[in-house]
Amino acid sequence: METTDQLRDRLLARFPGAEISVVTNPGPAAQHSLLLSPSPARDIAVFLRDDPALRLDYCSNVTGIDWPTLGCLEVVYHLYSMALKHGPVILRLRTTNRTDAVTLPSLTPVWRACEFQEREVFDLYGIVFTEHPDLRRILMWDEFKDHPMRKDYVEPDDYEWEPTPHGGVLEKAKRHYPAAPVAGVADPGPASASPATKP
Amino acid sequence: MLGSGLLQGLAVTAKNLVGSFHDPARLTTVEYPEQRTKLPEAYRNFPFLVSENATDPMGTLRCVACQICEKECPPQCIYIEKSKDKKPDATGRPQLYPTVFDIDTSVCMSCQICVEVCPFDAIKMDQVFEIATTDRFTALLLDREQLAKPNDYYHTIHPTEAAEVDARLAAERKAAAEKAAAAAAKAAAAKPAAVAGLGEAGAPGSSTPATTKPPAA
Amino acid sequence: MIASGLQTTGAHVREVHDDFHGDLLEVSMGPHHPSTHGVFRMQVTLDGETIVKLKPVFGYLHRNHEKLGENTSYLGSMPYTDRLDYLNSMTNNWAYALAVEKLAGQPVPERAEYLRIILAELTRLLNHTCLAGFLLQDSGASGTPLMYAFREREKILDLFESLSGSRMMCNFQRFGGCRTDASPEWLAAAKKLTDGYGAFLDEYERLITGNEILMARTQGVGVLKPDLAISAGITGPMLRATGVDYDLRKVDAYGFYSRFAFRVPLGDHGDTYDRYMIRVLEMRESIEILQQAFRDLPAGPIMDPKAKLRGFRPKTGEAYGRIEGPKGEIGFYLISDGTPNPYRYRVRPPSLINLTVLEDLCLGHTVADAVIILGSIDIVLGEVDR
Amino acid sequence: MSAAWTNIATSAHSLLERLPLLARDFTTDWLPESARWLANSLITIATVVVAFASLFALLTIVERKVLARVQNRPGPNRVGIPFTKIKLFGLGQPLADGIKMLTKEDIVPRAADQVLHFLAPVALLAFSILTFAVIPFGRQLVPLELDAGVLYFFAAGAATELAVFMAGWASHNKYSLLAAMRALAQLISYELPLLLSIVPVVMLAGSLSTVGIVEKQAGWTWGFVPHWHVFTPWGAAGFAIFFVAALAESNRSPFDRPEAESELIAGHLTEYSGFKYALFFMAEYFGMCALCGMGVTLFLGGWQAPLPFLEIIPSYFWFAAKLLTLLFVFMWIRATLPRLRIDQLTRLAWKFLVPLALINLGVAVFWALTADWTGAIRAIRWIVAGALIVGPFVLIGRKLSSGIAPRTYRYAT
Repeated sequence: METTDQLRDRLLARFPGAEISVVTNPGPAAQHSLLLSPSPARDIAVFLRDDPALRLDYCSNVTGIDWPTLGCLEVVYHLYSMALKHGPVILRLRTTNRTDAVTLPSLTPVWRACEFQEREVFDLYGIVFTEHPDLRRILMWDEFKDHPMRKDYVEPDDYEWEPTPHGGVLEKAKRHYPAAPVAGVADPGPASASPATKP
Repeated sequence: MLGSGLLQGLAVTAKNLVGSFHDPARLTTVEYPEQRTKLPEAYRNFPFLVSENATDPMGTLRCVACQICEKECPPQCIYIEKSKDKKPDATGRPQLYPTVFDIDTSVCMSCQICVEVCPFDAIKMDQVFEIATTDRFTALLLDREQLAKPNDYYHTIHPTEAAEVDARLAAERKAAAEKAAAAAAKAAAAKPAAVAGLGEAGAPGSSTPATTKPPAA
Repeated sequence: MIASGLQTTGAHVREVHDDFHGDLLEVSMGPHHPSTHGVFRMQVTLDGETIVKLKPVFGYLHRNHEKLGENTSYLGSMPYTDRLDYLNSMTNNWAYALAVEKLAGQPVPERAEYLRIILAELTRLLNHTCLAGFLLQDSGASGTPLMYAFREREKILDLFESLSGSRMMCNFQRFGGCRTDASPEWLAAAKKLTDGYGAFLDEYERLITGNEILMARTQGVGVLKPDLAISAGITGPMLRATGVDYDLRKVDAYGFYSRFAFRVPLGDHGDTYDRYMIRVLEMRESIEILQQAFRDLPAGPIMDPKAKLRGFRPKTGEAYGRIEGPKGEIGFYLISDGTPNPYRYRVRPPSLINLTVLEDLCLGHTVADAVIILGSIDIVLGEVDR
Repeated sequence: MSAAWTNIATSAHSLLERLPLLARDFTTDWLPESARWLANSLITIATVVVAFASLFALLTIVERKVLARVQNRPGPNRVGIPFTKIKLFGLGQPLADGIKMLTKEDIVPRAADQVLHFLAPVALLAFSILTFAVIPFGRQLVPLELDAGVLYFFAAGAATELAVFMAGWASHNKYSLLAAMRALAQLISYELPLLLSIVPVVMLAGSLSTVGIVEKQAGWTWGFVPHWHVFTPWGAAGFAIFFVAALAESNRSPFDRPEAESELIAGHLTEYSGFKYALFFMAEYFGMCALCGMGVTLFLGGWQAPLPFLEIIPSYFWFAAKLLTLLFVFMWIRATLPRLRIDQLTRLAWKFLVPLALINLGVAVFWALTADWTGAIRAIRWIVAGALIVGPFVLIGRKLSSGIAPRTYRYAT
């Protein structure tokens, strides 16, 4: 199979207007990926699927990633070929920002395998996939508001007493029980029992 | 012919029905409270703290409150408070010790990671599994008195592993003792050096800062 | 052209509601239904007993496994992978370990790789045995095949317990090897089990494979076409039952699978019976692999001496590692930013993705068929919902 | 000496044989003639109900034990005599179950039809008990000697379908409704082969009376082959059809569609709890016992002993033994076979059992017409009759199972 750079050159030749760049992977795995601009992404996907030298007929994995530092949300597609048994070719699509312009073209029409996984990305990251046939929440319930996999997600304050609080839970515990549980943790004797009686 | 597959199936079940009366391989039930299988040596369920001495478990805990296990525990079910002072451990060296060592067994998933990361062989996996209780919070929160079990107990549940650990510890202590002796031989001239050496031996634990845990208010 | 993979959502719903046809019946099968394999719901629309629409609903067991993975260290995620597909913790461990080893460039000693193959194939036996039992249970066999399956599964779980300390939550693989070494006694016991497994399969097949009722129930039911299977990302025995030759043990040859001689059984019809039989045949191949592994198992260390347990910090980068789990391709996609916790920890769950085609398989069949089609897909809700 | 022994044995035997009747007469002897009839009937009814209720209790535990043993488990073995440590292989289980069922809350869904919901189990149980009236449990031991006993039996048995549908409809639950529809389709389909399979018996016995049919099956050929109907070609085929149809009629595996727990939760029983549920359960077992009893009566020689010298054992014992054997086979089948789909199930009835039953009717006619064939020609009679049954069985069976076959698989190269 051709390298990622060769593939990018070939795609650029085929889709002259498209912005395609290679994202290098510095780690030992060296699985480099192609960053596509959203608008021609579906055409490129169809090309990748049908090109006789590539035949990437199998989309294995769809991952949503939140990059607060880059100010975008990202979707990563891992493509393999079942016909030619090679891969992976990794595609990345990025939204413009993390708040309002979070629309990306759905690749479900190209690979049905994306159906549930894109729904999951929609559910957990809030990326809206256009032309997805059935874009609903999948793991969270329909009435749920936020997108829990985002890095800045703040979980609702449904604090439940925990005997051994750490980190964020400890912070929360302090808010709920101004003195008792924290003192309780510091002194195991009577106090470890005292919060239990409270809820 | 239609029905031959059904008859074959009936033959198999008949064989099992008859077999259940004479063939132990075809009646595999162990009737639990009365009958018990022998637990394999590797079986693990909930950690316990190893103490050197059964008579004074709190005084001879191997744990030096380094808090590595607390940090590494995936479900965050360990809570440790480090002591302010130092007490001599089994070898007589002054060490920190845990004033609080709680494990919330309602959260613990017996993954054994605390055991693997412990550099002092102070926490080991127990084999208890009948700990059902009607009190969800306090009864499942084990404190250090409940967690401490003597080394002999460790030997009874994991004999092979315990023997290895003892051998290793003995070797380490011997090496440390030799080092200390060598240092003592050199001593008179440079007394402060020996003290520094001791401090170094206890270092991996005591120097690990409790970064994850905000100080209790 | 573009929409080749798209044939979902309600195209089959009949709009006629005259006196003769009557109304459609909407039934919510699950989340508390005896044969949805956990808390899973199928919103079914029925015309009589024929399914005209089916929407899977999941998430009842959702615990945001991936967020947990981002908030704990690399090692800390290992016990959580046990709880994804709780039948196959050994292969989940391996897939995760493989992904992390790819990410960190961590080599694995030879003995550990062999041990992993032994455990993975035992897991495959375990999973397929369970599936055969569950499938027959779903088709109404009063528990007998299930109990025979569990009798054998228990023996494998005993092996896992005496090696890893826990029956199902093994938490056995480590980055750069395995946690404990297998003793000669353990290997002898495992070999004994493997030797006897063929006889169990023979008995099981006598009980059920030639059974006319089972054949009538499963043949021609839930036919999956190969092109839809490929497009929908179906993997594992379910894919191979449609006749597509794609087994990661051959394609990626991860571990030392290239050193083993085994065959990949393929089905021609893609129906429920093929899905069941492919698994039975795969078990027989697994026995072959196990025999070779016991024969060739080398001596040596089981952990790479340079592997780090504490303070494991892979360099910045990313890796997607996948193996052929018993249910299909189980993959882990990890992004490292050089900290002790992964920046992104993604599981590719074969159970969830294999469910993509559930509606396509069930349309036009009856409720009774939907149950065994679901059974033949082989899902574990711990993995579907994560 | 031996004559004396025979005498004693005979008198002991006849005493044992008549023991149930003697006991009854002894109890009611003091009553005036007019009241005695009523008292006798009441005693009979009470005996039958008590006997089968305890058989039901026994069957629940035995079935669970058999299933368990087939599945390599010991089965329920904890409950014995209360407040002691005696476990009696778990024989106390039915008692514990009964107490549990009685003390459980009886939940009626708010949307359910209250009257029908209550009536369904009662009706089902009543109809099931009615069917016991005409079964001869032993020599002269028949609760009600009707000339058209067989007709009565199947008429009463068919009414249970109504009750099952009632339950499904009244529960106002989708699963129950589906189950009710399934139950109707299934029971009506299997009513036909069930009836057709017994027509030859009625035809050759020349009687609709159950007692008469049993008496026709008395005697032995060559002193050891009983004249039971099942030992004739048409009888064997008829028994097989009867047996399959009886499995379906009593909703037993592999025909337990209406309550297919893996699809319809518990079918028409989904919304029943407590004692109503127990009544359904009881009625199902009663129906099963009644059908098995009828099968024994029609095909297996009723209370007749299998061999002449075994007649020393009383007739009701033989009836019980045969009944229990059939019930055991029911359990064995349940432990082995998966369930058919509803369309396959009705197809099996209409396209397989009904044609075979009709052909069997022809065979029975042939058998009746050739009753006077003797000597070597009798062998021809057997061969022709046998071929007339096996041939269509194979042919129709092949047609029915066309398209399903074990497969061979290829391997990737």
